[in-house]
Amino acid sequence: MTNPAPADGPQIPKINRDLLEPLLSTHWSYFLLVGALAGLVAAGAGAWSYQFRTGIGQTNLHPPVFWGVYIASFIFWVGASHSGTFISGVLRLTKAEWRRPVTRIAELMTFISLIIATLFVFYHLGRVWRWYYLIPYPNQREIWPNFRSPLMWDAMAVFTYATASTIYLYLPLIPDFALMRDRIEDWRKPLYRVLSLGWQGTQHQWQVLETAMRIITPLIVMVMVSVHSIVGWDFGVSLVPAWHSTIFAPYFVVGAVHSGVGLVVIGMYILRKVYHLEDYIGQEHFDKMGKLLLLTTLGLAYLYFAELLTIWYGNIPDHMWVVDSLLSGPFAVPFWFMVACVYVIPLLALTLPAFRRRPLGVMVIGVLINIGMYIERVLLIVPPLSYPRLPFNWDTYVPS
Amino acid sequence: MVDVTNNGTTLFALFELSAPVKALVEKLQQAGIPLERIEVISPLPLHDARVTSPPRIPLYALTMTGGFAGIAVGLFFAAGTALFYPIMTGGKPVVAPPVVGIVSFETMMLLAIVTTFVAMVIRLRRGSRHAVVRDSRIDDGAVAVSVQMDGGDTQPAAVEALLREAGAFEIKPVRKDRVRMRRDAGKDAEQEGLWLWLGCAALALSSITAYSRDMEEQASYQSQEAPRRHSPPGSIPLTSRAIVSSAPVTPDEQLAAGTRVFRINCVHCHGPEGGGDGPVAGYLRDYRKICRPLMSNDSPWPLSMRS
Amino acid sequence: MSDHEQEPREAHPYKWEMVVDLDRCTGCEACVVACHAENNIRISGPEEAAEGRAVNWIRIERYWEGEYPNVKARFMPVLCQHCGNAPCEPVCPVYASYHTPDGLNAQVYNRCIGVRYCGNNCPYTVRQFNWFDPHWDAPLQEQLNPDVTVRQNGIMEKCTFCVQRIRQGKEQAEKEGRRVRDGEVTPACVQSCPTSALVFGDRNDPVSRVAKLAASDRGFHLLEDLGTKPAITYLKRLP
Amino acid sequence: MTIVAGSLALAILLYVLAVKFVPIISVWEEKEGLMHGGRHE
Repeated sequence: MTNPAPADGPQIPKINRDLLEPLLSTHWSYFLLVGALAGLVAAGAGAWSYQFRTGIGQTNLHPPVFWGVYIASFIFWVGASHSGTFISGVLRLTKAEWRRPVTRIAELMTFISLIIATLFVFYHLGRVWRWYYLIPYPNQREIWPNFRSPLMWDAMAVFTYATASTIYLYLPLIPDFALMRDRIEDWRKPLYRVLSLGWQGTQHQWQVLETAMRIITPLIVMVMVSVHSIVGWDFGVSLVPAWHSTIFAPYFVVGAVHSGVGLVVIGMYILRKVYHLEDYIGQEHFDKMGKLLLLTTLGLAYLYFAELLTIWYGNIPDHMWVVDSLLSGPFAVPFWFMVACVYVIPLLALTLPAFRRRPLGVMVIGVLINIGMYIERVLLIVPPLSYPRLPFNWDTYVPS
Repeated sequence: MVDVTNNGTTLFALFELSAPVKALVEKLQQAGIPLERIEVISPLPLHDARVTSPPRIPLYALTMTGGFAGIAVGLFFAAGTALFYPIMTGGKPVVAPPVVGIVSFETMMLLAIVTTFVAMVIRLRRGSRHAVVRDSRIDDGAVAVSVQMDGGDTQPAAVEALLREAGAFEIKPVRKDRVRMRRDAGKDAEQEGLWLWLGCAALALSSITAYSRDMEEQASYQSQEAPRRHSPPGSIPLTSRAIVSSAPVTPDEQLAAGTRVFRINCVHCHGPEGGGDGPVAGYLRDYRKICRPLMSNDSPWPLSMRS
Repeated sequence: MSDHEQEPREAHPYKWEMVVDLDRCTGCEACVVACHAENNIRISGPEEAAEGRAVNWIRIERYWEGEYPNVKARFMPVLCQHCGNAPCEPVCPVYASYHTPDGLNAQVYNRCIGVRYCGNNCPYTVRQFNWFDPHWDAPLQEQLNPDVTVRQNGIMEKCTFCVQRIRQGKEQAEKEGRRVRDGEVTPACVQSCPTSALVFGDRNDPVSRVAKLAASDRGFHLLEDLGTKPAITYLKRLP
Repeated sequence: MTIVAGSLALAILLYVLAVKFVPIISVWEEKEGLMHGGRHE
């Protein structure tokens, strides 16, 4: 650079100290939290094993609603995974300087959300012990997956995305692993030594790393768009009324980014509070994230309106049954609650610059958006399935 | 690659982050030090010190190659394998272009990204064998320049002067054994890495093989079996799916029927001629023992069945 | 020796279809009972039926026609339509749902992994899922049909047009070197229908009853405009 | 529902654990940002 910042001396050690602090010291409440979460996870695992032994019937699903909360959760978590790729990928591409403290938080979310999303696929399967039928490898069963099935595209897309986002999380971590290898002297050291790949910080290594990141960043952004498009096509290509729509792919992508950015805001807020990172994550960042949320809110509202408008105006009975059930039928309460959470409140609040500069406020909006988006995913799945084209066995469903 | 163990001196100098590293490197080059013996180590990428880098890295080309390989895999999956077993489903063509596009896109991205990553890891590891001392002060905001010299008399002094002139706040020679130790540490890391990966693989394997359940193992299936009475030995079922004809059959017809059954059930191992050379035979453990009676001339097997 | 199974698939001579004469159907549900008996359909019990999980491969839908005092009940048996362009088939990731050369939508139980997309995508909602392991109350397990697989927990099932009977008929005919005669193969529902509202046969045989009836001007297909090309033709005289 | 809640808990748990293994703000990128004009508040 032509004009190096003067006298950075004391600042860089401070960065090292502050950012490694969470790894080195642990408050007792941390173990409490881990214990509580582990307990919940164990309960979930127990529930799954019960479902495994007895059958999918435990989910309260029944015809005509064959998909329920599991698929909704899958979409939600895949959507949540768009947080990292969108924020860190797109912002890296555009060389936005303010991205720096946010990228890692977001990338970790991507990685973890994808693990959870994959789990939901397995919860959902009727014969989950036969899941390997989906892997294309030559076998004595002479079964080959059907690549014409959207679910197969889905499986491939999620696999690609999971691999790519793991790599994408890992790449910028390598120099940090090297730092931790040199700074942290406990049982984690060998782990860091392996993971840092012998990183020294030579200019050659920096160049290789930066080249790789420059290549992978645009690729993973494309994968991100394709993944949620494919999840959208899972529904769009079907014959189910109100699913059969061309708008689903872009709608899913924008919705995913919407809830993903919301999640990152939550993460930013909590981590900032707990680990006192106010020096790094400032009001400015919440302001910028608030603007992003405003953008996705508007985009999503536009797409949702376009979707509902075309159905409403077209007035095809099969589709109208679904829309009526949302607007004024049995699904009206969650629908309007969702509209408030996802569109109205964020729109009203985030347009105020003063509000965007309040981290707590933006965080609350993030929580609302995520609750709303989860409801939206459920509403996307259940009402259309509840009203099949033959009106004989209309029936709704309540998750157990 | 530089042999770091030759008899020479390595000078290691620390600078402020704002030091004019690029100018220094150029001066060192003018002083006769080849570029590959100068190493600049920094806690963040120094975009202006790129003079020290080796020729351009073929990562882009590798990414493209990976991408094209991915397209090929996608085409093979979505179009090629569909043609092997052309099963029609729901009026969709056997090779559906949009589907091929979607599948190929995903495999293309997958292979492109993974290839880039693997290539990068290989380059990184190769780069790290340049083997230089790492100083913890680098992470706290310093740039290190290490210069290897091959034993000329005046060189170290001249280089040291250049380093000082550029503003080094510390210059120290590095002993050879120190350098080599680094390399061994790299080896250790490799071994640890191997164990780590083996452990992960074992975990993954155990998770795959954890459960198996089949219809045949269920009580519901046995309840279907229970009420079936065994027929007396030698009897012929009247209304089952077995092929029974009330009309008298000629030996030729019997032979033809037998051939058909043989072709459906036996050929895989015994081969079309009963020679024990069916496609599956090679996988059997003692296939010669199994097939021997069929190969001998005095076997009861009708060799005339060949047709 | 000319092996039948080595002939090209296009040359296969059968196309199984059914005709349902709504003007004859009395809604007696004999077909439903017969189907349960023939195909080892599990007994759901009242609790599960109340949850909407009653399994019927064929169901009688009841509609009301006319305004209150002059009201008439109309019955419509709905079973798998064995569509020519079946929406359930391409969405299956493991080829459990596929099209046989005879024009049947086959469901290969032991391939199915239970993603249930086919169930969603079927506009007729005739696909049934095994939410739990099947069971039969005490004497009923004695009457299970040995020719039909018992479907386990976690897989999809649906009307097969009694494929076991079709295969038996085809093998018998093949053995005697002829085509299957019209009326020789009947699914359980057709066999048990007291008013002969259901007719089954080979549509490719121009003189079969089913081919003649399907050409009737009373004929229509269920949700015809979806382009699924159902193999079941409904007959109803329009008022 | 328990499965869904358990999965949410698993997500949070993984995140909480990850915080102990990985710096949640990219250290070197933060340093790089410092060099690029020190826009820090």
